Amino acid sequence: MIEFKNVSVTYPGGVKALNNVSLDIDEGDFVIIVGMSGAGKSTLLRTVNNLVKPTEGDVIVDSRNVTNASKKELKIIRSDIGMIFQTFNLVNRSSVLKNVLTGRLSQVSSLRSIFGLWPKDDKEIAFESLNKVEILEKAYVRGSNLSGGQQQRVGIARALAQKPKVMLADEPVASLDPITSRVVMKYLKEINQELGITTIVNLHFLDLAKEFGERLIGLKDGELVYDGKVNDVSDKDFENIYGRAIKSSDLLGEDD
Amino acid sequence: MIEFKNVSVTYPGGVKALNNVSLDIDEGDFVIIVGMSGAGKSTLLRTVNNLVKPTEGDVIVDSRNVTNASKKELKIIRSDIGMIFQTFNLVNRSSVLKNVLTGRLSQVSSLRSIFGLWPKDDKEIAFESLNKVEILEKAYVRGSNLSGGQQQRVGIARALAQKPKVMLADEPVASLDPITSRVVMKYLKEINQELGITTIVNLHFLDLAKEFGERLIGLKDGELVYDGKVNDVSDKDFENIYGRAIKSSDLLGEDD
Amino acid sequence: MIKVPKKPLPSLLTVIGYPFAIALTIFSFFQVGFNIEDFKRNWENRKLVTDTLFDPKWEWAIENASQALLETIQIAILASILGCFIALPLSFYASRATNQTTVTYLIYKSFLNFIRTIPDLFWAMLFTVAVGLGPFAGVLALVMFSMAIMGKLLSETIDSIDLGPLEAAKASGAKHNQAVFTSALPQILPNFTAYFLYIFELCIRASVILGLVGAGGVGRIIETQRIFLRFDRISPIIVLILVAVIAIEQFSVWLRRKIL
Amino acid sequence: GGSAEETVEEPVATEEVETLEAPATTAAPTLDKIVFGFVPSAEQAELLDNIQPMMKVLTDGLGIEVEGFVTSDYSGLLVAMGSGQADVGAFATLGYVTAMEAFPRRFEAIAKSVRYGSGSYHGTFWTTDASICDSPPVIGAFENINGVPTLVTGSETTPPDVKALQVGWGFGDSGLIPEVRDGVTTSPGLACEADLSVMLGEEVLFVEEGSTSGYLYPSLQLKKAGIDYTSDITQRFAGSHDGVIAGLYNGDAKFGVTYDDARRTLRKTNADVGEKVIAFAITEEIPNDVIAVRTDLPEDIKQQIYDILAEYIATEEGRAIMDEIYGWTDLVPAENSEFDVVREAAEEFGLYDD
Amino acid sequence: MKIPKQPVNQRVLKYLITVLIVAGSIWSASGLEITPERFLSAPSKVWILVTAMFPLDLSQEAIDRIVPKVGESLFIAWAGTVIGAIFSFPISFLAANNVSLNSFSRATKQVLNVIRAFPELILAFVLLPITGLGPLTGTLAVGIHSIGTLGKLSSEVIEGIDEGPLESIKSSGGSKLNELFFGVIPQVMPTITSYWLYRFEINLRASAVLGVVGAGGVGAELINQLRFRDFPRAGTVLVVTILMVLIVDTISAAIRKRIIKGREIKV
Ligand SMILES: Nc1ncnc2c1ncn2[C@@H]1O[C@H](COP(=O)(O)OP(=O)(O)OP(=O)(O)O)[C@@H](O)[C@H]1O
Ligand SMILES: Nc1ncnc2c1ncn2[C@@H]1O[C@H](COP(=O)(O)OP(=O)(O)OP(=O)(O)O)[C@@H](O)[C@H]1O
Ligand SMILES: [Mg+2]
Ligand SMILES: [Mg+2]
Repeated sequence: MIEFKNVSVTYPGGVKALNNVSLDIDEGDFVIIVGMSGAGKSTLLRTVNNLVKPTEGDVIVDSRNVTNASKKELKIIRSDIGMIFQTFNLVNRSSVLKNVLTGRLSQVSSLRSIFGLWPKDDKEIAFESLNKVEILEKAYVRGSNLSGGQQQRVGIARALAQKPKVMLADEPVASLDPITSRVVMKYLKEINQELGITTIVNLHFLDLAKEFGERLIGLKDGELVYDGKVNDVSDKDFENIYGRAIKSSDLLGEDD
Repeated sequence: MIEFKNVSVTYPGGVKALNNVSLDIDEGDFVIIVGMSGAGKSTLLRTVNNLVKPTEGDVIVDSRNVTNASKKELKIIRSDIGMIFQTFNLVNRSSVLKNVLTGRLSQVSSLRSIFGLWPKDDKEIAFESLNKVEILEKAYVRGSNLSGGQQQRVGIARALAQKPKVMLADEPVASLDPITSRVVMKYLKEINQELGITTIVNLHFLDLAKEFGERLIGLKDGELVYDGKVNDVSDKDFENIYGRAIKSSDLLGEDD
Repeated sequence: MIKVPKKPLPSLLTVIGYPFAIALTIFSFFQVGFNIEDFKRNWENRKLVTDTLFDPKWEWAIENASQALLETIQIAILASILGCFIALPLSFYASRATNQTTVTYLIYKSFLNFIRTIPDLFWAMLFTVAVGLGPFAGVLALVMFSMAIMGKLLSETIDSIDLGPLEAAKASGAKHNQAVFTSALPQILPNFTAYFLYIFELCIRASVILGLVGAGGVGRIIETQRIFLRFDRISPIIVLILVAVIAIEQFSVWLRRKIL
Repeated sequence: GGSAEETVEEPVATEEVETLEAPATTAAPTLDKIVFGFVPSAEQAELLDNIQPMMKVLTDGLGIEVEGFVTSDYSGLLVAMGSGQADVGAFATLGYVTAMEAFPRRFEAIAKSVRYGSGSYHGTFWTTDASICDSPPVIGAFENINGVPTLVTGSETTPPDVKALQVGWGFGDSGLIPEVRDGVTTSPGLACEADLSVMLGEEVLFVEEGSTSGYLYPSLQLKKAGIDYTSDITQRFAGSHDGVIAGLYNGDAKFGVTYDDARRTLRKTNADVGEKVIAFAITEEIPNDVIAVRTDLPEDIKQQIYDILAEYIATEEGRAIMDEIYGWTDLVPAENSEFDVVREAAEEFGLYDD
Repeated sequence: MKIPKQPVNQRVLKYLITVLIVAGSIWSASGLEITPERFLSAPSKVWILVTAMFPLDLSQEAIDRIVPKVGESLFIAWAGTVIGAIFSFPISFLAANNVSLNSFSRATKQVLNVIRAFPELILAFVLLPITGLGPLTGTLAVGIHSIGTLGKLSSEVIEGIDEGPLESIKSSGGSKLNELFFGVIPQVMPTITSYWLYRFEINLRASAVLGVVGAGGVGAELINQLRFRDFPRAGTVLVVTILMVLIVDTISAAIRKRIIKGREIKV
């Protein structure tokens, strides 16, 4: 479904964020990416929908080459890929509802959306998504008047509203309390299993990774250093990923 | 050291973020605040240095009333309070070093800072703080060119550079990997113990709370629902804070 | 199924503001005498002025106007630099975001507003009386002019900056000015450069007005030639000004690429 | 228009072709309204109010609505008339000459004004330095008598007997009397005789390059006196007549030129301007303002306009109003040859070169 | 602790700009005949001029004359601004290099430059043969010139937006148009609206030059009164102008504040 072929990314300043990464992700997979801060996790996710263009190599999604897709193709490919951003990327001045509705844009005619004549169905989908992340009551509040976790949830709702085939989630629960985190992760897992949505999640917390993930990918300084089952990860692997041994509290417990 | 006297905060839109909270925090305490997203944790921290003014009640820091302090007093009080922001609050266009140096502003004459003539000592302190959060090599990079976790660390370095007596940390490790999280938390704990810096941390992850905290404060819908030792927290208490029972994976393990 | 919150009612701005603006627009066009029929009827006249305008007399312009153009550029450089750099600190005092003291905020804001309300022509007149005819009076008039525009544009830009970093600096006990300089200034620096170059351009153009009161520059030449309907002599001057403006624009693009 | 030949002296063949298809004719096929443009003269700011009675007289007389417009200088009016957007205009001679150059054959002067009994006026040379005078300054003014500039003297109580308004003298029941504003008596104007050569090497304030009495004529005068007005003196431009006087009064320069007597506008704020700014020479006579019409206006209408205005100015009320607007006391038919001198002056300055 | 070196170009640029500014000022000041005496006598001269305006001329006649001019100024400026806003808005998107094609953006910017190069006065002359003496010509001249300035300013606002929200729309397969309406416009609208209001204010004063086509409003009136040295009346006109601009400014400040802060919605 998603294939990385020798992908490298070098940022203008000269930082090599990804270095010759090759990967195959199957349809319906639930993949967790871990790595230290600055390892290149966000960069990896962003190459999938071409928000960051690889300086070398190709990314293939659904047997379409994203890297040199035409603008039109790219739009079609992207409409199938939902993304949850680490920095939320909300339009602060617009209402929560409007922010979520932007997830529906690819399905609505430009004219309707511009005049705010959203089809009833799309609005319903937006409200449902807000409900899923338990923030429905803030629908008409401006983005800037939300708490950190609330903003993150709006970002998640926006991606959910898109009803994508692939979901890219960049630390979707970083600013959330454990209960809400679990609700969100569970929901991502649910749609992954029920609708077969291929899901890639950047995660820092290994307990959640263990609980929800199947496959784990480890990045270090832009290089792929682990790729396998979550449950097979050894202490050695962790040392590879994080540069030092894992402590018990980094990888813990299970759902009840 | 820090005293909340019947503090309430109502935001202009009518949201009651804090409701009649009374608290006493002693010098040298290491307090962890937990609560669901939107519970009022950030708001509570912000009343300590008067970034949010209580609509009712008083906050006393070091036997000085912050709520009705004059501008001058406030500046003096604030220079003793370091703050790590949930949304980082970096000047994206300035270099990392400049961002960290803003933590030193209260110690430098206006003229010098305006013309960028930072005393050598202050620069050294800034470099040291950057080193502590393991991001020294990015000193001359612009804020906007950092990964999420790197931005968070710059925010932490800025607070450290201030060499405060009170440290307010609003989810300081949300965007960090477990190893770096641990490094940061350990460092906060270290300065708390060695220098007696009173520390208040908003945290989502209960394992870290258990590992580093002594006292835990639980907020729910703006109300104080728990105040006691971290280790005494019962399942019932968690239900009070999070509205549903705690799962084993929310509260786990210990340091090796 | 789910309890959707009630949509808020349309605001007062929407209910009163928009209809008012539309009504005022229609009324204004009516007052001004907008009439398509007249347009059609007189359309054939269109070439009366453009015929000469598009027949530029280059030699004349280069021989007679280049010196004055240079003087205009000098006036504009000095005036825009002085005006903009005086306005820079004032703007921070005249913005709610960086000045919470109502009294001083109002004082600075009103001061900037006041100098803006006075027409540039009046400034020019005032300064020709004060320091005598010539380019110096022109510079002083344009300093006021630049200061007023920069003060307005910049203070409003400051109103909408990201307050987070400022908050961070304040929270560390920074003095107000320091917080502003280290956390607000970098945010508006690109805007400041853009405005500065825009104002420089305005100053070059404003010399046309200065010419009216004998305050130096190429404006007097344009005025004279206009009175004699010598549009063929004006157009090359306009082109020369355009060249100067485009050069400024290119420079600005380059500079901002470097700074941003 | 049928009377084109009368007004255009040197019809150039190519231009003729151009003018025959004069767009103005096609632009306004029917005359449902006549637009009459005015340019404020130096002493009249209140133009728009005061032209209304005159417009009414014209409207009644012609049976067509006449709309008055005031433009701040004549260039806009000329273009409007050239394109048939305005029909009648009152402006200074140089404006008329300019119009003839820019839009040949589209203008026709129907009347010339008489002001203070004279059909012409002149420019004046001023100084603030009495030491250049041949003899000490006296209360007086210059006038061209039989083409010779002559200093006519007056006294504290009697104005000099010249056909022009004078600083320091206002209208009273018995003619001109010493002017008193807010209890302060305005100084009557001083004048002395001096040679133009005193200006050699000095800075001279002119009005603007488009001013007949404040630049063209004085410069020609200098040329006749053997002084090169571009190199033997330093030219500075004040932008307006009173700007020159103000500049002199404030000491920006020692010499200047304006129409006669531009000191009057400054007397409101500086009562002693007549003593400080001294006349020492004048230029040759310049024809007064004209009333011109579009050539393609129907012949009868042109005639009617002249008749109505001439008749109007002959009435008590009409005369008072015209006097107030422009200081006009009479109208006489314009003769084209009068404008030649102005045209020649302008040509001398390369204003019409290509 | 290995402290990294500061990149050289960061410092060089700073010095370069400083040198540029200082050198430019010195060169410009050298040609200006600035003398201390001129400064010293200035205040007293200004004082004479200013005091000459008081007491203001508030006679019925003066009021009757000025009030219609205020109306004229207001209508010309408003209609001109509306023309400028309507046309410059789409153009500014074409001109912004982050939403438009690069070549398009460059071409559009040059067109805006050319428009701005024509002073309002010259535009008025071009229009005069078609639209005749009067406010219409003035309005169109003001309007066309406003397209040039508003187009430039607005396109620069668009170029400075936060790209984050655009990314999110892009990533969900939104079209370019979607990005504009949901990512760009909400971000730039407050600033662009304030530029419109600001232009309205400028147009209110700038109509002075249009006196030449018989449509000068208060501006031309002020020049006239100054030219004829009727200072009390000039003072009245000046005060009226100031009041007019202040009122517009107050209204525009209220609108801006509302847009920036948003309205408070009860939850
Ligand atoms: N500026 C504001 N204007 C209006 N309401 C606000 C504002 N800031 C926060 N709120 C509201 O106040 C409540 C408490 O917010 P606060 O930021 O304190 O939550 P929090 O506990 O820090 O949550 P999180 O864990 O999501 O950061 C929330 O419901 C939020 O929507
Ligand atoms: N726009 C950019 N310009 C230059 N360098 C960048 C840019 N974005 C990221 N980088 C650099 O690329 C590297 C990888 O960044 P990336 O955002 O992919 O890290 P990450 O793994 O997501 O880290 P985190 O967990 O902290 O979010 C980092 O060193 C970062 O500084
Ligand atoms: Mg990241
Ligand atoms: Mg928070």
